Amino acid sequence: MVDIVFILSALLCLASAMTIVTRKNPVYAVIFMLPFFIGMAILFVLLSAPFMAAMQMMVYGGAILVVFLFVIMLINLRPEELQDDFNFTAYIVSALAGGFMGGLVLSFALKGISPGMASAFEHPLQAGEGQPAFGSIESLAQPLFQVHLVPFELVSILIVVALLGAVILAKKRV
Amino acid sequence: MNAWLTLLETPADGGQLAGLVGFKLASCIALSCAIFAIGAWGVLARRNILLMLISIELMLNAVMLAFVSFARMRAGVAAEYTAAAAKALAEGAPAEAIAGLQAKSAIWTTSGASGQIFGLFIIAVAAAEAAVGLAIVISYYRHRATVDTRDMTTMKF
Amino acid sequence: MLDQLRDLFPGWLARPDHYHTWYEQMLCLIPLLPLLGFLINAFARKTISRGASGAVATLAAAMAFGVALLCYMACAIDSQVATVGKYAGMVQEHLQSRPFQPMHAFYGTWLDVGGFRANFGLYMDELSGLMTLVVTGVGTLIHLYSTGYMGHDKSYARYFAYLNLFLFAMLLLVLGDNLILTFVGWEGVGLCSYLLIGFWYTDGDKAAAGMKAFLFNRVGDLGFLLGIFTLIAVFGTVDYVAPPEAAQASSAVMRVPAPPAPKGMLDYAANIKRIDPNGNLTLGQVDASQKLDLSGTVGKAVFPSWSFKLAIGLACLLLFVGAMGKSAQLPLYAWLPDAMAGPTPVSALIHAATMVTAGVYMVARLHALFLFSPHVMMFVAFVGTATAIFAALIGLTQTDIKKVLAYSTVSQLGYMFLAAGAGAFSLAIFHVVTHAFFKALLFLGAGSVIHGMSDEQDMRKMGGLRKHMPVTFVTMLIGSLALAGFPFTAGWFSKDTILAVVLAKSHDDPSFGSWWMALYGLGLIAAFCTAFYTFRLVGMTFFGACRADEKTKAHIHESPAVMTIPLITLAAFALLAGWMWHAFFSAPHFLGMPTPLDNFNMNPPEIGVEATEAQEHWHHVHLVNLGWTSLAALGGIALALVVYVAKGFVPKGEGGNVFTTLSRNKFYLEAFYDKIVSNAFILFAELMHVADVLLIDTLLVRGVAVATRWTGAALRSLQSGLVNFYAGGVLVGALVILYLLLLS
Amino acid sequence: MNWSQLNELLPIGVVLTTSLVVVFLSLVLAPKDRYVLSLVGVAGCILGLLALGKNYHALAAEYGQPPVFFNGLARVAEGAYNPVLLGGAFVVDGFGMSIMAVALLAGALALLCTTPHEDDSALSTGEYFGLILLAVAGMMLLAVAHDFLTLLISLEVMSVATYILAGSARRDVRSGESALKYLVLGAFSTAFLMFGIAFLYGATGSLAMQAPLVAGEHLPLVKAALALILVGVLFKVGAVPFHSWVPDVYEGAPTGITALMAVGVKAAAFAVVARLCFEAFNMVKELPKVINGHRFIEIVYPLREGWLSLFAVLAILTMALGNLLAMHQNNVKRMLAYSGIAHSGYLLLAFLVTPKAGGAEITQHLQAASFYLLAYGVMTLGAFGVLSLMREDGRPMEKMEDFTGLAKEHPALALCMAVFMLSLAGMPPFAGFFAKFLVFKSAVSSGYAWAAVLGILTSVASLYYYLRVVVRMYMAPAGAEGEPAPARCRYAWTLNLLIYGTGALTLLLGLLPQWLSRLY
Repeated sequence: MVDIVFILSALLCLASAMTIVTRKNPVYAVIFMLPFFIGMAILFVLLSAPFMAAMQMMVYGGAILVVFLFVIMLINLRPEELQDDFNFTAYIVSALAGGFMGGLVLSFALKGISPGMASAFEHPLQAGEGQPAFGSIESLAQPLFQVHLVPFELVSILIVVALLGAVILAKKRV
Repeated sequence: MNAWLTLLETPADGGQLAGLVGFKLASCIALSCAIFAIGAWGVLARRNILLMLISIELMLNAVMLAFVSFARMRAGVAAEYTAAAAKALAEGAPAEAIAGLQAKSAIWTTSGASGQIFGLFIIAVAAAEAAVGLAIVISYYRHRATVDTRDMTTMKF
Repeated sequence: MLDQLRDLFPGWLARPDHYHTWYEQMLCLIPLLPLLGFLINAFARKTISRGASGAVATLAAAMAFGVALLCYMACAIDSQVATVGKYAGMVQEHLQSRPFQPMHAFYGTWLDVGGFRANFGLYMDELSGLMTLVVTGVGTLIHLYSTGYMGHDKSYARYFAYLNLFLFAMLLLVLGDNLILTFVGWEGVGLCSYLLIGFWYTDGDKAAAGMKAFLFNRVGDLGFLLGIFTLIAVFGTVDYVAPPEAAQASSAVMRVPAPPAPKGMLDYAANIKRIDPNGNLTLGQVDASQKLDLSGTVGKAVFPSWSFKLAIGLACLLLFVGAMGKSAQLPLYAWLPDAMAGPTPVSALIHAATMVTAGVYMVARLHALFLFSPHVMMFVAFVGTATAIFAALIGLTQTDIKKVLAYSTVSQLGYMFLAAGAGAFSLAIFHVVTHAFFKALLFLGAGSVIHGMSDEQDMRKMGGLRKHMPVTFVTMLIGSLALAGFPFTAGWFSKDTILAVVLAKSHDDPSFGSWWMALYGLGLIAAFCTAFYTFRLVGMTFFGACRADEKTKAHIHESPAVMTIPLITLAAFALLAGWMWHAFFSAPHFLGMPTPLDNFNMNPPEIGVEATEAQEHWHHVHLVNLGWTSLAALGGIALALVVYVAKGFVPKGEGGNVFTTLSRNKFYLEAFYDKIVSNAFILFAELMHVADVLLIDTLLVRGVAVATRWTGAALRSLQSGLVNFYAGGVLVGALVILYLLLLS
Repeated sequence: MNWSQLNELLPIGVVLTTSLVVVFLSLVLAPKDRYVLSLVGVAGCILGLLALGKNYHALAAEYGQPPVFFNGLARVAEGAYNPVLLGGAFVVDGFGMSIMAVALLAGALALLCTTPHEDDSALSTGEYFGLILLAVAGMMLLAVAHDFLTLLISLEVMSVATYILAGSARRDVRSGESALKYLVLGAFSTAFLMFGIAFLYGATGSLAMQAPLVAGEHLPLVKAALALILVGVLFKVGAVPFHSWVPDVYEGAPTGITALMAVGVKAAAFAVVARLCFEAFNMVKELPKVINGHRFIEIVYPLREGWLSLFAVLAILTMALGNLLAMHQNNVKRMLAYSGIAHSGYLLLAFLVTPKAGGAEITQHLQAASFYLLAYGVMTLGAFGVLSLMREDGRPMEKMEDFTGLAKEHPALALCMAVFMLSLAGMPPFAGFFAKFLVFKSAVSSGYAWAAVLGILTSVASLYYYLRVVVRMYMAPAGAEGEPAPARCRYAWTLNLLIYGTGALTLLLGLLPQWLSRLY
């Protein structure tokens, strides 16, 4: 059952990813981001990361996708500008290069995955007495605010930077 | 607890809502690599700067998938230790042995959580990059009325 | 505050517990006075008058000369301080028999990082002291001369600023107590040379000549730097000799783990006594601590001799490449003739008397290392001889008065390296000194001629100047005699002895004997050519009828006193400086270096040649050589006098009938010269010139430029401005790194 | 909980606070008084430097002589860091402090390079100055970041801020183009970095810098991880083949920001390279074994060995390409960009460390690297400072021709520029000479003499294009129709002061490098 769901969502992700990359019209590309994010969220749930899945849908599906769509609508490309966006040689060469890259990384990764890792991956998760379940908000909170407190605080700086950047770049008159 | 998982999974032993997965870690990593490669392909092949940004988002998602898969693996190790501790307790092993196993379980749980936390940070990073990237695109488009990278070659050589 | 200062400059604030101390503190004035002159002239040039800027510069040079003389005298006379043993062991006895107390002033640690240390320190021993005296002495005279020569130039202050800066850098090069300081001076003189060659930069050719000189020198510097690195790898230090106690005390303040008892590379070299048959190297006359010390820096207690010799040989070879660039030796000589684009006093000071001899000085400074690698020495001798004959042949056909002197300088530098290669380092320095006098004299005389002839440099348009410019004529005649090697002039003493040593080597050196004979023969031919072209210059310039146009002719005048006084002074030295030869030749180990005599009985303990026997042999060789060299010099002079004075021959003169006149002439010698010798020489010189143009200019200079441009163009096309393409670059880079890892 | 460790981040806190002060101050200031903002920002940088000095002295008091480099594990082991709370997030050592100082210096110059009266662009708003300070804070964090999560976020703070700043001259088309290129390629390479971190996490479960120490049987995974991480870092450094963005982005960005990127970003990225080389590339051959209750780990360096030749080759390619292409440039800014690539190559030579090198050798190499970074920073900042002063009617003058006769009009500026050029070319007695000397020496001592030889060769060749500027300024032949248009410079006393300062420092570092190297 889980296998089938995994395979289906994986296929969904791959198919929509291919669609995103190959569509000429950027609007279609953005629209196909939605199934991609949904597939990803399902995968996260399968991998015991429900909080991650929720965040994925909220931030990616809810915010980033919409902003992309908004920008594409804003700049409103004319059809003739979309026509010549296809250089066959470059396209094939890029596909080969990207695929080769992915394959190379994969071969490394597969060589590095030990049987112990593989079996642990398939081990059922089981929360201890009084412990929050893995992947829940409670289980993430402790390490987030203790072990990774410094980067967490730094993210606020990053957001301030993005904020100031949006102001400085997009404001009509300074 | 993620109760709606029960829809997918028959409880394996006595009502335990376990996330037993049938698929392999390798297939998750392979999927991640495939999506990363597709994203890289997009960055290389597309001439529309917006599509390049979207392709980069694909790559970031692939990274998140890798993180979450590895985090799941860590949690699995922690669960193995928990199970071993329970077994030791049942067999009446010495207390310090049980404590050791439990401590290991806690360590692996924490390290597993780190992976998911990194994923969350990636979402934040991606959001910041997307916001800034789109702001730059708009600012550029106002002047040049183009988003094609072939028009962005005033500086070269 | 005081403590901090004391940390930084321990040498300055050390208590004077040493007789030399005050002189050692004064030592830094020698380079600093010209630097002060430079600063005044550079930053106050708008506010001070022209006269003042010339006076400041000349005074700075003169005061530096005064201080140098004081310090030198203090070293030479003071024998109370017993610090014998700078070159421990090897030359100890000789130092004791003729004590010249080297001064070693330490002003602070310059850099102590990464396990490597360089000091601010000045070191005056006989070698650097003599060079300092020559540099400041000749420098002062040329400053004085320049106040007259450059009198009409609008950038008067800038000129003197550069000249003073040059003196500073040159003195740093000579007096620095470590290779890094020497290298800084080395680069500094290159920079000043560049600035002064391109002094009249509004002329594009002259600016280009400056650039050419700089780039040629940088090629040599590459070798120099690599040589320094090799020496650091071998010895772990760049100091020539051990820094004085003040420097060692300071390391305690620095909290840096100081190396145990620092030593200089020459100390090490002096301590390496012999190489045993097993191929191991043992140290002579060292105590246990020194042995440990060396092992600490070299890495092993005893290391195989071949690798040590190889490393030293490599270092010497690389350093010699640096010397080739700076001293215009064979493949890298081409910049020097072009450097004549600068003002003539600059040619006299930088491109004849001082800077170009820096390479010779450096080889002499490190002679203890060169002695370890006979093959490199042989190479030095070959390059020197080849340069000497090559430049002398080219000099035969030049018509520009400065170009003749420039090629003659290249040729004489070749003699110096021949001497160094033959192991007669002190003779090389002797020739540097005498050459500085007579070549500076000749250049200044040429400058006086050019000045009088309204900036005409072509000898074919001169002639008969001896009536108009008597002082210039007489002094230049003296200089020419010295250059040609006329008996009892300075040049005769130095050049003649060099050739004698080479001849002696041919008898004495078992492994390279016949090679030395060939070098001797080439040296003799070069000597003949030298005598010939020198008097060709004299004849064409001062004798015969004046070939200048009327306007110039009306304007010919003798130069003012500020220009003739240096000429007369230098002429006196060119006549008399040779009599110093006794000091160089007979005193054992003058300048702390082996003398010609040592080349015979380098290994007397083993072979057991009697010293007197060796001396007799030497006298015999010397006499034979005397005959040959006198013949070459007098023959060359006589031939030139006949052709250019008696017959008034002007090459490629006006009208084609000159050649018919000559052919009708019954004077066979002239015909012989004209038809055979001259043509052969001209042909050969042309051939050399073509080879030079073809090989050096086309293949090397242009080839490199073209290759650079092509690769650059190819690489530029990668920088297409297309962001996707750049992303592809990143991806390919990632692929390569990943793949390399997969394979590793 | 041990909060006192936060003291070590005081300089960063100062800079962050200043950035907020600047942003809020801009709300109450009249537009014509905006130059005050840059002065406040500079004051913040100076305060940051002072705080850095205070920390330095504290560290010096603790150790007698501040260690150049902290091994993070050792630091936790000796109890200096609380491993639970802030442990591992950052490690402040001598090397990190020197990088911080360079970043602060770069920030000060970038703040001053902006013309206050250019109100038609975004170049003088409070947000602009605030972003410069935030970028500097990101660099400083990156210099001390010691786990991969902190590293990633610091890198993003720095990068995102510089993306924006590169595009902040909105009237200039090249600025927007440069920002877009930088953003796309930067995000692309950061994705590689993150993917690498993911694999490292997968293999070791740790985000600490020394995670590869426990790679064990997952060595291939760790290798892939480090390769991908290296892609991201070398991109920021501008090493071949990840260099292609450098000239375009540097040319298009406002000059002050170019200086910030050329110096600050590069220094921070090299801090990461150092931490990778000296901590992450160490590895344990076997998993820890226990003998009599003591844990023994045998440290071997398979990764370092594998990387050494790769680094050497990359360094050579970087030097060669940077210098070759710089020769063809007529735009001084672009020429400096290519020269920056070449200098990255020289710097990479400092990281060639023999596998068995101990702490002393590592210290020597790091000293060489930090000296190089400081020297390079000072002279490059000065050169960009001069460049940003050169403008005519608000139009920047960046061509070689624009420098013609500068020496006559502005002798002091021309002198400084000549000093910077000669120093960049590695001429003694300027800072660049010792910087190159130390780097080449460390390469030679690691047995990479051939790399040093090639390095010296390329640096000899580099003199050609640096001298072109000097020749233009001092000895350009007079044109046929009289003197060409004289170079005009605007005058800003603060920036001029800073340029003279950097010029003096360039000379001082060459004359008395001991002053700096005695810092540790």
